[in-house]
Amino acid sequence: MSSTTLSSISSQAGALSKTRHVTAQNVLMAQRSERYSSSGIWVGVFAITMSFAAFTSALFVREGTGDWTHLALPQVLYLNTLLLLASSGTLEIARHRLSKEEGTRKASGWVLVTLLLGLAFCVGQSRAWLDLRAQGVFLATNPNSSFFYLLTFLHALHVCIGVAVLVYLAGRLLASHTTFRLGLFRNTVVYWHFMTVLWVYLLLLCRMKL
Amino acid sequence: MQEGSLEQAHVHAPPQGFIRKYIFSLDHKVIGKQYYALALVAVFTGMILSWLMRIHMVWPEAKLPFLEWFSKNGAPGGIITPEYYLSLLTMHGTLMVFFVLTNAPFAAFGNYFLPIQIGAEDMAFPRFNMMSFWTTFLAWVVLMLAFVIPDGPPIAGWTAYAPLSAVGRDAGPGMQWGASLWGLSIAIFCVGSLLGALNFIATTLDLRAKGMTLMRMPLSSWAWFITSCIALLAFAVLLPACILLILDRHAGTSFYIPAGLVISDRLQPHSGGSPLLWQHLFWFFGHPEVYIAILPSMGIVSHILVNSMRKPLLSARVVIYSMMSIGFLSYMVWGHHMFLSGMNPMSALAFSFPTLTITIPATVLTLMWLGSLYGAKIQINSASLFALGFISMFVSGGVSGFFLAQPSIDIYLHATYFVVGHFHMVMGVASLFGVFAGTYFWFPKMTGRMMNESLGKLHFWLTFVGTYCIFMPFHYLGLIGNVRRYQSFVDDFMAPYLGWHKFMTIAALITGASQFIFLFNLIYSRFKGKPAPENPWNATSLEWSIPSPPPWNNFGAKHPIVYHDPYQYGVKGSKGDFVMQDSPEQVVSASGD
Amino acid sequence: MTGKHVVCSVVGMLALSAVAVAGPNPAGGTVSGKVTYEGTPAKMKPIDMSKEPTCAKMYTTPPLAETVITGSGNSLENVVVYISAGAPDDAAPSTAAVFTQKGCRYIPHLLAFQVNQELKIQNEDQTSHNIHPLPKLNREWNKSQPPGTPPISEKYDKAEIFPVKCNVHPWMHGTFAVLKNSHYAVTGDGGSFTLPNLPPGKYTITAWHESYGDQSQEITITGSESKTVNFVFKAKPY
Amino acid sequence: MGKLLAIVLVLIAVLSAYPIVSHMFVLPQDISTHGHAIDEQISETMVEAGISFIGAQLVLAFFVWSFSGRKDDRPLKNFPGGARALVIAAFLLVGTEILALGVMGQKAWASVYFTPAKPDDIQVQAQAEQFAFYFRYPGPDGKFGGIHPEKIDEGNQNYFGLDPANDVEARDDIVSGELVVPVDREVHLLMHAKDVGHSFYVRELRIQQDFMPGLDLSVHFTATKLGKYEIVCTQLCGLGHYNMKAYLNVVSQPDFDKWLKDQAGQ
Repeated sequence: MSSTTLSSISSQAGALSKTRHVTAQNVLMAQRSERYSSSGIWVGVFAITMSFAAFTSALFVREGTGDWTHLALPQVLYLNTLLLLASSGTLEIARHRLSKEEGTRKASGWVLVTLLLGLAFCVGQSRAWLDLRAQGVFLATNPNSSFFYLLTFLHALHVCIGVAVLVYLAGRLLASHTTFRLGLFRNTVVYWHFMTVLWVYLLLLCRMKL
Repeated sequence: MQEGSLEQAHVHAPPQGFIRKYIFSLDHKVIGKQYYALALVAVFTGMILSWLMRIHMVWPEAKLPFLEWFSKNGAPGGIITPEYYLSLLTMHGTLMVFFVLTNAPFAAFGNYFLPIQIGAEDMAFPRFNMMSFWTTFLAWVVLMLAFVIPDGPPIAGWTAYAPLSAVGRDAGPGMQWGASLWGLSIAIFCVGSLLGALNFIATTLDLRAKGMTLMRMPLSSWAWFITSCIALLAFAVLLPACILLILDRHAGTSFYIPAGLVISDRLQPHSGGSPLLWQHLFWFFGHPEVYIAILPSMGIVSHILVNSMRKPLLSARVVIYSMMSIGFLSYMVWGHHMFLSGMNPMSALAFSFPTLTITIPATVLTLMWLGSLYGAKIQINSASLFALGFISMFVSGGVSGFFLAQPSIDIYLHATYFVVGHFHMVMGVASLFGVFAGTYFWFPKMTGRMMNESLGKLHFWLTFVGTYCIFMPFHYLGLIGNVRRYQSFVDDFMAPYLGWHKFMTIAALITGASQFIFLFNLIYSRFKGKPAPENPWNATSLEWSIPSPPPWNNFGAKHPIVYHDPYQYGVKGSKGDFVMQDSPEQVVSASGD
Repeated sequence: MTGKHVVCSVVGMLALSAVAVAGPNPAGGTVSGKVTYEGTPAKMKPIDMSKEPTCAKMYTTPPLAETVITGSGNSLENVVVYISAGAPDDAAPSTAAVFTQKGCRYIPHLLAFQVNQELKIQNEDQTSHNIHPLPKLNREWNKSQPPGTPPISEKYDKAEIFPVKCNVHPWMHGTFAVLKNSHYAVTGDGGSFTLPNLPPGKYTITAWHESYGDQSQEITITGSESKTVNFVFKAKPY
Repeated sequence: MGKLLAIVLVLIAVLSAYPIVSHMFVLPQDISTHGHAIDEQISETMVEAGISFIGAQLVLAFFVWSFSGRKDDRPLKNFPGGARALVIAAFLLVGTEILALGVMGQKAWASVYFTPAKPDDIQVQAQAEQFAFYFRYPGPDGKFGGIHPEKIDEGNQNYFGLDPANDVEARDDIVSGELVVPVDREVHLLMHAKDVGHSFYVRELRIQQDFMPGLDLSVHFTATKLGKYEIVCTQLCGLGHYNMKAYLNVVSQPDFDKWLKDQAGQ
């Protein structure tokens, strides 16, 4: 679709004055940024996947050596899982609303719900860490606890980044309609769903291995 | 389309003010130059470190007063201590591998020319791009801090094998805070490189101008694209490795440190860790890193060779596929660094075969370059000299890989100077030749001024002959079993060969000094060089279709439309024996074939 | 060979400490005695220096380890005897305590000196040594000393007795005894010691040995009398 | 200037090859039973690598000589056969080369790592530490005493952390700074790292094996020539790495027995 518009714009753009040209480019770059950012986020997702794959293989290697024990996962983790799954759902609704152009107010509500759920998840995770500390299980207590704190913390960190972006987007939505960055929003949706999937994977990993 | 109009425009207005223009600039060209400058600082630092090592090695009694002034503990009375030798060695390796060989051919030239060569106005994510440079810069600052802290730089080598690198103070001077700075620096560097790689991939996939199909991309762009794919994978693994290392050092975890280690009379409070884990993670990054260093130079050299041959390569496709398969294979061979580390001996064979297999695409590449030279009209200038020199270096460094790829031979040659000679030639010198060639070739475009040719040629001859004088003897000394990473040769049997070490040191001093000719040429030409035309080399790719230096938005008003493969040389074109990618004219092949 | 050195250094110490307190109160009490052991001490093994030929060739027969050095009459060498309580802290003397690396051994094996006294470490070997004291209270450092480099000069600001080792030559182990006051002695050949010029008062005298630990005795000095204090350590065969 | 480059390339090819062909640098004598396989492998590879090295440099020189600085009237030519021929050539030549080297190399590798140690071999434990090697013989009882890291006391010559007070097997263990082995007897070296990673390298034995902390590896070899040879560390292990060495002393069986007796006496 864009190649035609692209060429037409570029052909006319030559004639346009400098200022007009820039605005012409806005449209051009608009479609471009739609396209490029979509592949960008997938590349990012791939990179994060690789890092956690590396941690996983490290875990398997470490499991082979001497002092591997067992770690009782705090129950609150399952609640957190539900929260994160729910947040994915609400964000999906928001995306749906937005693409159907039903005004951004409704969508913004769902975005707010999502980021609140995301925050709740982070709080819940820190709760899990506190529970473990209460049992006297710290980062360096045994390899299992090391891996648990490490993986959950890094994942929570990524979720926080997602929350930050959602805050920004919610602001944009509430502020005004025309400057909303749809491409960024779409990427955030991909990223957020990926965080949910990643967490489910991590939970299963911890259950089976730790 | 409707949604598209909701988009806030990505395009950036011409930057205003010094800060936005030259420091926190979003312009890929400025960022490219920043990477280049950083690499330049790093490479001269690393070179001087190597001088100090070489001098100390052959003249252990030599007193270097300025060094005592620089580090009182490192060189009491101006005499380098064993641990300071290792500090120099570690910093030399780290600076060269990360801040020179990764930055110069890939990040610097890639940032500057990838968008232009594919007809884009900028990188896909200009802000990420800026972040990636300043993250890398931060990594460099953190690493350099190791020189000034009282503890001194780490002594564990650039491979930082655990547990030596993981146990902290007891492992020796520099291992308390120096090593922590090292780990932190590399972790930060990983983040920067990941951002960069992400940007390169997204840009290549989505910002290509109309008509710029993947197969119409210049070989240099292809190389940067493949390299960014490798880098994305490699640094995504090194980052976790560094995080685990830092945790072992400061959080008391035991990922890499096994139980019952007694270091400096202290029983280490760790248990169950696996030193092999670090080696696996590190080399899973470490071997692809070799190709992160060399692939961009392959691309740059191909790009320049074609131009100076005035005829297309035998087959650009074959070159691209060879580079792809090298990139792919580079992930199946990391174990060949660990033949003697105590892996299951079976796995040694499993790793040896793909390693040997890499020689096939490498040979194909070499034959493509050689075969294309046949019947060409080679224009000799500084750029093409370095490009031809690259082929020679690549072969010389490559053949020694034959030996090291075989576990049985590794039993004898592992950790000898043979290995050092091998990777310095193929990974260090060869890819730097690519960088030199690229600099002489693209300098006019980047600055709008030509470099001084006669200085360039002088620089080539000194460097070309000099590097052979330095690194060929490495191989010979390796054959007689000269072990690497020794600050002096207490081994009785080394005595008759010290003459060769002196020769190498002198060669290193001369070759290193001749690099200052290059530095002078850079600075002089930047201000006093004669103005460069738009297309001084009669080249075909898009970067030569725009003014030198390019305007802030590269192509100004027009948006290039690509009609041809990148290398239409030896044809009857309106401008001469070439047709530019963006010129609509028909390609008429010249007489002959 | 080292025996002689220990003696020299001990004599040095005594002279030194004498000078240190000569000022205010020339006439004082003297505590002297002998340090002995009972039981069978571990048999010292010869040190295998084959790794460092430049050192190995300095000995006709390989020297023995110096952890436990015994003399005639069950006397025990390398015991530092000092006043751990009762005496005021003294200012550090201006002279430096010298610690020498020669033939890949420490001379003396046990070096006693005062808080904030200058410690001078020199390398007389053709090989590079690495001095790594392992204190718990004081600041730890770890420096190499290649041949031809100037002596290392250091100070310790807390009283502590701790081991010093050479990372490059594992057998090189010595002891630094950093003491509060100038009333100390290191037993040499014959295991005897003397603490002169003790002003009247009540003191705790402590004797410390590398592998047999420490013992303390209370003693009161009135006027310029001479008292005798003996220490007997339990020796273990392993 | 192209001609000059061609000449320099030829000179580089010749001068680089000279020290090898003139045997200026030769491997030290081989005193092991398996070493010849490795040496053959090296010389085999040297021939193949040498040919490709010199060949490539000369071809490059020739092309640069004849095709640089040409007048523009002479037409461009393409390599006869073009890309396909070259690719096929590369695959065939290098492919066979790889297979040859790979298969031959496996034999050499197997001779070190896939043949089990003989039952009548001599067991010696090697401990690598910063920055020395120490070797332990089980002594008359043929048993090694256990290792207790907390018992290590180097000033007192207890490098392994033996506990003779409570461990009878440890009392007669013989600890030496040099590796003394009888000639023509297989030695099974049990490798233990005390602190960090090290490596055991004897050039003449054609043996190199890392010490991996927490992972006790082993190698076995048979020395065939009397004499004293250098053992060096090849894995960066800290500030004294360059000076971490010991000696391998290959003696006759009677001398070996005598040596053991003397050591036990101490």
